Amino acid sequence: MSPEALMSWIIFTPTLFAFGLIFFDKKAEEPMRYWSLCGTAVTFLQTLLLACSFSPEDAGIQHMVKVPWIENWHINYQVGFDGISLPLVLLTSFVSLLSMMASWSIKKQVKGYLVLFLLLETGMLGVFLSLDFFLFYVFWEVMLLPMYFLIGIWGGPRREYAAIKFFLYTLAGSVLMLIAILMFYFGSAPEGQIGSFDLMQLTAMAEKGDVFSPGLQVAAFILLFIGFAIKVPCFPFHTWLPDAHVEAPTPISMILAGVLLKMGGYGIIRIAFPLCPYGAQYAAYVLVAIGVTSIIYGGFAALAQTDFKRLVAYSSVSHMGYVLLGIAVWKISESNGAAVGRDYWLMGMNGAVFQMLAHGISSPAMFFMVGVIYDRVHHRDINQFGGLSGLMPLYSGLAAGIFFAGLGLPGMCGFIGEVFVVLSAWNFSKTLAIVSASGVIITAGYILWCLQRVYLGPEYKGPHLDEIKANPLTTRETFIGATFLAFCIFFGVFPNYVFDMTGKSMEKLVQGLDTGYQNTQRLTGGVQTTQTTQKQN
Amino acid sequence: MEHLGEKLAALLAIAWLLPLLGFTIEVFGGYWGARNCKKAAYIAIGCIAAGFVCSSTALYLWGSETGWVALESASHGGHDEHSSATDDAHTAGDHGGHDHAATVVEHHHKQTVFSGCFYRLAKFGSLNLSLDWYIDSLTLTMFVMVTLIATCIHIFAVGYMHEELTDDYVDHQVHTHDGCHFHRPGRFYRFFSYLSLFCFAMLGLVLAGNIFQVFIFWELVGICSYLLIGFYVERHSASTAANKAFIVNRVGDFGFIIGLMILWTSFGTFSFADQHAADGKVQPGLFSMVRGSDGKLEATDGIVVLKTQQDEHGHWQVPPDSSQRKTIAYTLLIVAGLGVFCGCVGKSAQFPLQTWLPDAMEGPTPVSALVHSATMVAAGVYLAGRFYPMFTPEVLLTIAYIGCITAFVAATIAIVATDIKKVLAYSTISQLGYMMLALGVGGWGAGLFHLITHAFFKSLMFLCSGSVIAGCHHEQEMPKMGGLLRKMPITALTMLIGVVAIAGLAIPGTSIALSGYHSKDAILATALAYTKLNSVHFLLFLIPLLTAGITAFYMFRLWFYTFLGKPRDQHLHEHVHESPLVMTVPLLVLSVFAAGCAIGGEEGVLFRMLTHSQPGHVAQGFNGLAAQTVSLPSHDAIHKVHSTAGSAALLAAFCGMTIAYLVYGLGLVNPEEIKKQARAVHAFLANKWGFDDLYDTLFVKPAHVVAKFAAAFDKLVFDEILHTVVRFAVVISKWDRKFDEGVIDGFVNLVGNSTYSLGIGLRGVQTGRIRQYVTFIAVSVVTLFVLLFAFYPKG
Amino acid sequence: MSVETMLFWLFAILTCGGAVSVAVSQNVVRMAFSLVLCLGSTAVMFLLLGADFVGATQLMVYVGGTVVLLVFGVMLTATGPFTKIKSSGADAILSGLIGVIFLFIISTTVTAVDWGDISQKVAIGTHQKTAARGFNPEQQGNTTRPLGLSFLSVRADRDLNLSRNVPSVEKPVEDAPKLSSGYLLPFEIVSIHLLVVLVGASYLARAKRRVATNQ
Amino acid sequence: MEAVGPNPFLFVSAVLFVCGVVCMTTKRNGIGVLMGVELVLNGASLNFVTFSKFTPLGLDGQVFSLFVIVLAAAEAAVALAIALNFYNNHLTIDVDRGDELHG
Repeated sequence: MSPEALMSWIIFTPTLFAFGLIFFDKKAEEPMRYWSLCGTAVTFLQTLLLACSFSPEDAGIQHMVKVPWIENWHINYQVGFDGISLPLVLLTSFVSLLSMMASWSIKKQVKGYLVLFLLLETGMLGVFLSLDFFLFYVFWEVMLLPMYFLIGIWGGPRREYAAIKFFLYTLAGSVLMLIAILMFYFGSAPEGQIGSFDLMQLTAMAEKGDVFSPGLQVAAFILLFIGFAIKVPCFPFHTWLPDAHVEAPTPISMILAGVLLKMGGYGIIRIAFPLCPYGAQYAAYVLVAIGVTSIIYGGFAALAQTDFKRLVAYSSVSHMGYVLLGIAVWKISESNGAAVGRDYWLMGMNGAVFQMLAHGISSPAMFFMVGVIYDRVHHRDINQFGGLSGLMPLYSGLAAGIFFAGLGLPGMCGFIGEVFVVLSAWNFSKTLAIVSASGVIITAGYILWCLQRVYLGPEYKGPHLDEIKANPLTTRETFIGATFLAFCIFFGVFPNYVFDMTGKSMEKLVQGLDTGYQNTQRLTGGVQTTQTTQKQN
Repeated sequence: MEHLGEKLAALLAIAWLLPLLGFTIEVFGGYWGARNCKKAAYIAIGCIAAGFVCSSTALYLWGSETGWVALESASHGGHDEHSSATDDAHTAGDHGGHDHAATVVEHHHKQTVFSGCFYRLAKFGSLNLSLDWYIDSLTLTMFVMVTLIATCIHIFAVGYMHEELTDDYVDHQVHTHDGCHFHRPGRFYRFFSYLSLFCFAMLGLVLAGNIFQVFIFWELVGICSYLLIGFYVERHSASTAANKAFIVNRVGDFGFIIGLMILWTSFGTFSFADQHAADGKVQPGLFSMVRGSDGKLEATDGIVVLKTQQDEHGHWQVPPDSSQRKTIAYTLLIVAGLGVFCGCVGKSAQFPLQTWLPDAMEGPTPVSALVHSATMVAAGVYLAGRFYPMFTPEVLLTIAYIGCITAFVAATIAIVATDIKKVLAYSTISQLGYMMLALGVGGWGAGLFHLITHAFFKSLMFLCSGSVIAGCHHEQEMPKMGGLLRKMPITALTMLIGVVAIAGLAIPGTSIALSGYHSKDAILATALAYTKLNSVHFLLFLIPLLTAGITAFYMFRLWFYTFLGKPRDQHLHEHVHESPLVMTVPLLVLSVFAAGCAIGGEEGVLFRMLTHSQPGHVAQGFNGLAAQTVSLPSHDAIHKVHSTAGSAALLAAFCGMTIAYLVYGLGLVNPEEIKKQARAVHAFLANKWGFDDLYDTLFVKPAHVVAKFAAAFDKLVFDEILHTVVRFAVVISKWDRKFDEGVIDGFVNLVGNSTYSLGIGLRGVQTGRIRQYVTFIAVSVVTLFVLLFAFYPKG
Repeated sequence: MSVETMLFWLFAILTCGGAVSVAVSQNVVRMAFSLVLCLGSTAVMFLLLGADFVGATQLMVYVGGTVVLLVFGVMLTATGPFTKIKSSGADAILSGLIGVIFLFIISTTVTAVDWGDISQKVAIGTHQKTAARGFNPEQQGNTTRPLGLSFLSVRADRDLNLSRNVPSVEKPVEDAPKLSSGYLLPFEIVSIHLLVVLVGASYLARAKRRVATNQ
Repeated sequence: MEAVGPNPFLFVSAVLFVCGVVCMTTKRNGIGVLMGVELVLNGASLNFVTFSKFTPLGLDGQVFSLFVIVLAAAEAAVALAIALNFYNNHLTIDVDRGDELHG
């Protein structure tokens, strides 16, 4: 199968399998689960095939498909991938597969759950593969709705609140994004003509620098950024995350942490930055500051949590702060607007993508580990655990390994992303770099303290001790945990596989942004630029 | 010669990776089906012993291939590993050159430093991050030392941990809620797997070819330390100590990262040595950039210009073209040095981050011996030595003072400690302070010399204490011991060797002494020479001297307290027994090294081996230019004051020993009396100078407060804002509903209602009477006609 | 005044009188009698208008069939006190008023029309020859055959005297006169209709048992 | 003397028609109403025949009057059947009683 066709197959395979579920009897839960598992596995294999057709030397979009969809408005069905999106596509199908395995714990309305799950996967894959702004938006919304129901129906006791909060936040973000989409659509058109939704075209226009005015870029960037920052989630927009995570069922938490959060970062890298390089540079300092604040704030908030899942959720906020930090360390020279120390910025960008990947593996794993114990004891109060290492040694070993990955231990995936990002930050701002580096202390603090309270100690302090003893770790759970841990270690030891993948595309992106900013500044915005650069210092 | 580098790298890599292999096997093997199976231990011992063989082979290979340039003619045999090599030793070159593998074109001597790359982690433009190796005599010596000590400790641990070889281990220190002792299956294999992992990380740290790689393994040894301290996971104190160790280390690492950031941003590389690109170009390493080939660090107007260009001789020079120059602010260089040193402070438990190490004694004693005295905590010193060329005089001064304070503070606390392991822990901190002090005052060789000797005698002493503890059924409090000499003679005597070594005793007038004397002597000599050059900093000699006396005092106190006198706890004493061979043989081996590894002092093999790797600028000393900067003594200056310092040190040690003998050996003065006399001082010291409380108040509690605040902020502010917005929206929508219902619906209802009432009205017309309908039709037709006639236009 | 005129007036009066009598009479039986009188007179009017077949049909179908049917209906329903159902005076006055106005309007309309003129106007759109002549005088009083033929779709009254320019090769088809349309289809429809109606009527009117609850 | 023109015939048919309408509106007796209908139909029929003679309508007028007669017969048959049913259900022929469809 050609890679072009394969991409569409990847996007819609889960949907096909979701249709297939219609023919199952409502009572046949086990066959339905296997069928859905089969669907996610097929999707995963397809993405692996897609990865085989990827050539790391090619920096641009590979195997792009462009079919007119709504021709009057220049909307296309346009999909393709490059070194930035491919790792995330792989991550999506991988996490979906493992989450589906973890979905055996769902007992209620299995059919509906599975259908929504598969639709969700279609949405996620579509977001990462689409190259048309409109199509992107459509998939973005496609993903939103199943998530709402998955949290709202299969969630915990406060699921309605969490689902609505999630929905409102995300919808607010999408609305802002929609405004920005229209701004670009009309901004890209010469007088009286039809604009474009083609991200590649828009990127090229932004790079030329004379199409989008600085004002438009700044405004659009703010809109896009808020839209994506909600998804990331960054410091002031993060409060939906703990609630959504806590209330969502375990597999959905895994998806949420593993894939959905990555969309924010991906959106910033793929859309917000390339489309408005001027705006991005204008806001770079604020972005870095927000990223650093997220790191520290999330860490402190995690330290104070007593709900196990909430702690992990806040750790996500903290970890995703590194992503934003890495993306935005774009320092420019005051004289000509060229990037200063571009290689460091490149490193930050790469580190950010790696951090997304690393967090995409370690965070779902953490949520899964929480879910495993929650399935047994039905509570998540950290202070009511203890002694699990004696009761469930294998589980505790896996969990400790995975939590160490979250802690940023060298040799595990979290380390590479965090440290690369932090190392690249000094070039941008010394103060913020130092503050971000202090995150390592807080991270160690909350993770180790949590480990101590949950896994260490002589005896289990909470209820349902018999449940723990009666249900040792199943093979399925062991497999999921071990797979996650293995990948944590693999990426920690051989990060070059990821960097080889992202390297060229990222170089092209950074190059383009640099050019785009300089062009915009030269052609249009002299006055504002001085203000911007002053702000940098 | 390249070939030799490859061979060495291969050997050391095997030695490095074998423990990892061992770890993997042990983890997957579990307890091999039976809890009393010792296979895991055998695998671990096999791996580390093979590592020792590889390291020794590498050392031998390096020596023979380089013609033993490291050992000058005056050296003599007697050192196990390279006794055969002394005869054909060549005269070393005119320096103890810190040359880098490929940069220096072969001059009149052979290449002794090798570097290379294992594999690349990432590459961004011109930036390159990889796992490298860097091999010089220091690396080799460290490898041999670490693997040797580790092997001994592994073997010792087989005996020490045999209680874990059971399905039902009773932990007497943990009580369950029903008051019983805690029962659990033994975790023999897990202990050895952790040890193997630790060895892997430690060797990786030593082998590292760039500072980033050091940082990676730095963290890995940290986590191994965490796992080993918290080995008794059921003990709350153990897990807390483990957390504390890791987090305090992370505080140091925070500084380390800042240093890394500065280096990375300013230099664009982490590599110690110069790197050969595939196209034949040579990229300068950190040391070349800062020091060039002549070892000089020059700053003009607070800016250091980096030496990034090679001249025709292969020396690194400042590029003549100013546009190609890379610069770094001198202050930044200081900050970078301080940052990296901050990491060393954390790892080596220096003031002010020393608090974690005594707590780390919660781990099993072999761990304390291996991790928390001999190797891991010495890694900070090792790094400071390795990174020496990057340190400016200001940083060195800081290092010296930190070391000095640490040495003194820890020694004073050790005086009042009663837990046998705690005494040793404080002694470790104190000795590490010595090493740092030595490095800070320009005694590069002295510092690392002490590192090696200390590793031997301190691990020996810890193992001895382990033997005592095992013999006393896990009793660690010295006041309950006493008179153990008869019961466990081997332990007592080997311990005595260690005590004499650390106290730095020697026969006056000769150089016949145990290892500690030589290294401490070298340190004090350097310090004395330093204070002669910089008289302001005279404390840097006096305090260490005083500390040397205190060291002798508390070490002998420990020995007298434990092994002499009358048994203070008769019940305990009756059950004491000498440890089995598996534990005493390592003691004997180590005691041989503790006694003899430094034979010859500064003319000896070990010292020469180490100083061969000494950075080029150290030997000449350094004369501070301005009044603020400090000067460093040259080797010659140190040599001149050597005998003075040696005598002073010996005197102090004898004083300390004598006091200890008088108080604890003969019992002339009751220590309790002194305790009562100076109750405040005792309390202060016993409270460890109050550091724990201070940090608790200063950092831990505020951190929790901030954390609670952040969490509450989320709930009370962000969520509240959201809720307010939502509530506002609800209010608006209520008003909207009212408007909708009142006005818009009202209008629609009006239309509907009027239509309805019209319909109701018209309903009356629909009588259902057929006649009426006909009437209507008729009337309608008539009306229609009338209208037609009335309005239809005529014609 | 010819006989025709006299006859006309005589039967006109009878017709109108019968109709008025039907309208004003309160007795159903009398109404039925008046109706017979009225309809019979109308049949004579048809004859006077030269529609002998229609007149005959009127007599047979109406007077002989329909009215008898009505009388049967009267008999079947007129039981005891319900024979006379009086309508209120107001109804009568209102209806009368409407009737008078109606009559006035129709009369005015009728008199307002110049019939010769109308026939001229109408003729323009219809067949030339017959339009000029009106109804064929030769056939007055003998309409049976043309009627029958028209039901078979043959319009003897219209097409009989057409010029005989039949279509040929020399003359194109367009020039050929078109034949008028007949009433075969309506005839058949009406036939079926009648059949259906009769079946339906007999079904409706069949004797049913009273439902006890209706009592 | 000239033959009678169309106007008198039309006038007669108008009287028939009006009488029929009046009959329909005034009679409470169902049969009476039916009679009114017959009168109306007759009026119409008379009109057709009149026009068939005095206008170019020709034979068509007679045909239509024939149809009217036939349909009137059919109507009468069905209407009587309905009237009988009505009577059966209401025990009266008074149409004013059959006002179930009132609004």
